Parts: sequence; structure tokens; C-alpha cells
Amino acid sequence: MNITLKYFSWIRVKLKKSHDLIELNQKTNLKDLKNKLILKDPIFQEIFEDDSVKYFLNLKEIDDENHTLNNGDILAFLPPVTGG
Amino acid sequence: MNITLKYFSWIRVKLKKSHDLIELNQKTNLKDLKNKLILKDPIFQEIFEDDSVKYFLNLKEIDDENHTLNNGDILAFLPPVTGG
Amino acid sequence: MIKITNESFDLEKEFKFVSSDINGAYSFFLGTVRSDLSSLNKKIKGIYLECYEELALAQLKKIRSKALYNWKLNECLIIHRIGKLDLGEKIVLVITASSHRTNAIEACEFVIDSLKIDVAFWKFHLLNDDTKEMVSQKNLDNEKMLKWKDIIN
Amino acid sequence: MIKITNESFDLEKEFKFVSSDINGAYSFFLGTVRSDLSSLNKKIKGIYLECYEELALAQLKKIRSKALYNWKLNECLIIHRIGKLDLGEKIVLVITASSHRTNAIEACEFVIDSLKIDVAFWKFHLLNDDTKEMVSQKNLDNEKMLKWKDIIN
Repeated sequence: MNITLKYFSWIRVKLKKSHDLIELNQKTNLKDLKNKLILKDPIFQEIFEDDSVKYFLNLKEIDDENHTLNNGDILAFLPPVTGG
Repeated sequence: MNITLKYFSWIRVKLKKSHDLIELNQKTNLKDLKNKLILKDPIFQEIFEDDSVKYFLNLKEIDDENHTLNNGDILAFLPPVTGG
Repeated sequence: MIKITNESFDLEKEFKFVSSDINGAYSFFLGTVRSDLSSLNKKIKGIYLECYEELALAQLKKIRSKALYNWKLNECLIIHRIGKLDLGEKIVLVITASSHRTNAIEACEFVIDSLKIDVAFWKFHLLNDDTKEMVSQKNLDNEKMLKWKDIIN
Repeated sequence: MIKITNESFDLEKEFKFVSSDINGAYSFFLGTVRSDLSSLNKKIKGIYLECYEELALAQLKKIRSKALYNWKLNECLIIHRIGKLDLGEKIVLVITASSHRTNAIEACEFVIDSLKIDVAFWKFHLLNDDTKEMVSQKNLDNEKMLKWKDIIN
């Protein structure tokens, strides 16, 4: 199945891209995905260690690492916002 | 000496005029003036009995009835304001 | 800037007067003629605003100075209309300009709260039967003003 | 109305969108690009605003609904710019419309306070040496938001 990752602010700058389309096995959860990403690029380690980063799955905040992902999901990585 | 009286809001409406120029003796104070006005027109009784009315002498609020008036003074009668 | 006028005004133009790169935050209060008068069952077709202009200007100047000083504003603009106004027309505009939003917002509220109880304007409703009716001062406005007493100098 | 746009806007025109005879009170908050950055000794020449548009729209919609409901507003408009902005340019506009000024003013402050910490926008300073620098979230903004927790539903 395919998942879209969206990167914002310093995460986008650090990764030098705004999104990724990645292929995962069925029943992958958020924790599995994080581990997979760290193996792919160690920059993700830094991102996941930053408590201020929030994760939004299909526009809803998610903090349960055991949440199972579905085909077509959009997972966004959000540093603290600074609009206004 | 001459004093200008300025009337606003319901006082202006009640007196059917916005101002008066009156001649007073030297050393007339605010209390004397009030008594003189009541004699001239009993409507002033009602005005002076209304605690919400403020008096401004030359743009400064005045509440001392013994204050002596001077030639050229402008005394304004102000009901509670309702701007904004 | 303080202005008492019988002409309407354009918000974008008035903003330009106070606008500067040193400000990051502007708070506006705009009061207009409201048709829905909860306290009355009467219909109005507009208002009439009376003013003791020399006094009102002096009072507004004092309020403006207090706002500038107490909230370290860079600018503060106050415009108040006089004369006959139709439903929906602009009555009063306050703009405060500051580096910081909380200062701009608080100062703007202080100015309009002060104006409501301390400046020589009087409002009349123009009724549909062509009579005028004096608007009374609201107790709420006086009570609300008390909250500023401890804050400002 | 909620709008995320890379174009500037005219205050008078935006006011006309929310204007109605049923309102007597409008509160505006306008945020602009400020040159004076107290925390930095660097000069900036503008800002860049990044946005997760689908999410930001949903978040703004939620904030707007809360404001309308909790302060019984008749209208609430929110516009936020994205992209590259020069010094002095408008970033964000909130207009709240109500019969009563205290409701309009409080609700407007709630909207801008919420927007600062809860909506998917990110600001970068564009420095004079052509580099970008990320703007950090202010603790003060988070602390200020706490005051609304007891007030709103």
C-alpha cells in the first residue's frame, strides 16, 4: 500500500523535500513506519526525538504509535506553528 | 460681565436652544448663577436637581458651587454622554 | 490622529495613515448604526450625533495620550462622526498600532470604553415617525470602565 | 469567510463582506510584517509564509465556529497570506461582527490567539544576505492561550 508523507518548516528544509510517497506492507503501524524511515535516513531520528513535532494523519492529530496505517493515508510532520 | 451658557442633549431640547449669553454682576459664583437661572425659567430647577448633569467651565469639569465666574467664561451643561 | 467629522471614512485609507514597518499589530474597533435595538420595540431609521466639539477633542486627546503611554503604542487614531447617520453607517473608528498584539488589542478596548463614558457626544435615535429619541447611557459601560482604573496611569 | 491567499487585501472591501445593519460593533486584528525584531540584531527584508493549506483551512474553520458560538457573533472573517511578503505587508486579518462591542473584541482576540498556536502556518525571516531563518514559536503565545480554556466550549 502507498502512504504520502508531508514535511513542513525545518523538517522540509532539513530533508530538502516537501513530500514523499512510500510503499508499505499491509498492517504497518506508525511505529513501524518511523523505524523504517530512520533506517532510510538518519535525519528522521532527530525529527522523532523532537517532542514538539506533531503528526497529523488525514488532517487529524495522531499520537498513538500503534495506529495502523491504510492505503492512501496522508501523514504530515508538523513543527510548532508560527503563523499570524 | 458676560458669560456664555452651552446646552446639550435633553437640556438643549428642553430649553429649545443651544446657548445663551447672559450678563452677570462681577463676583457672581456658580450658585448665584444657578439661582438666577431658576428665577428666569423654572426648567432650570429640573436640570440642577439632576445629579447626572455635569458642568464644564472653559472645558474643565467644575463641581464647586462657590467658584467665582469671570467675564468671557463658557459654562456648558452636559447630560451623561452616549457617543461611540 | 483625532478627527471629528460629518463625513464617512474608508478603512484602508485610515489604516495607511497609521501604518508603518515598525508595527506588527493593529487593533481596530469600528462602531456602526445598528437597526436591531433589543431594548426597544420601535424601528429606527438612523441616528443623530450631537457633540461639544472643543471639549470632545480635548477629551479624546487625553484618552489617546493615556493609551499611547500605558500600552507603549506607536500610533493611535480616533475618528468620530457627527450629524445624521443612516442604518449601517460608520460612527466611530479606533486604530491602535504596536509591535505587540496584546498591547494593541487592550489599548483599543480602553479607548472605546473611555470614549463611551467620557467624551462629549450624545446620540439620538431617529424614529420612523420622524421623531427623535434620546439614547440613555448604559450602566454596563460605566461598570466596564472600572476595570481600567487599576491598569492605567 | 475564511481565505488563505498569496494576494494582499483591502480593509474597506473585506469589511463590506461582513457588514450588516444588525451589527453595531466590529473588531479587527491586522498583523503585518514588522522590521523591528527585538530578539535579533539582524535586519530582515521580509518574510516567507509556508502553509499546510487543507489542514489550516480545517483548523481555521474550527476556530471560527468556536468564536461564532461562544461570543454569539453575527460574522467572523479570517484571511491569512502565504508566500513571500515584504516589510509592512499585511499577513493576517480577523474581523468579528456583533451587536455588542465586548463580544466582538473578545472573540477577535480569541481568534488571533488561537491562530498563533493552532493553525498550520510557518514563518521564515528573509534576511538581507538572502538566507532564510525559521521563526520560533513564542512561549508567551502558548501561555496566553491558556486563559481561553476556561471561557470557551
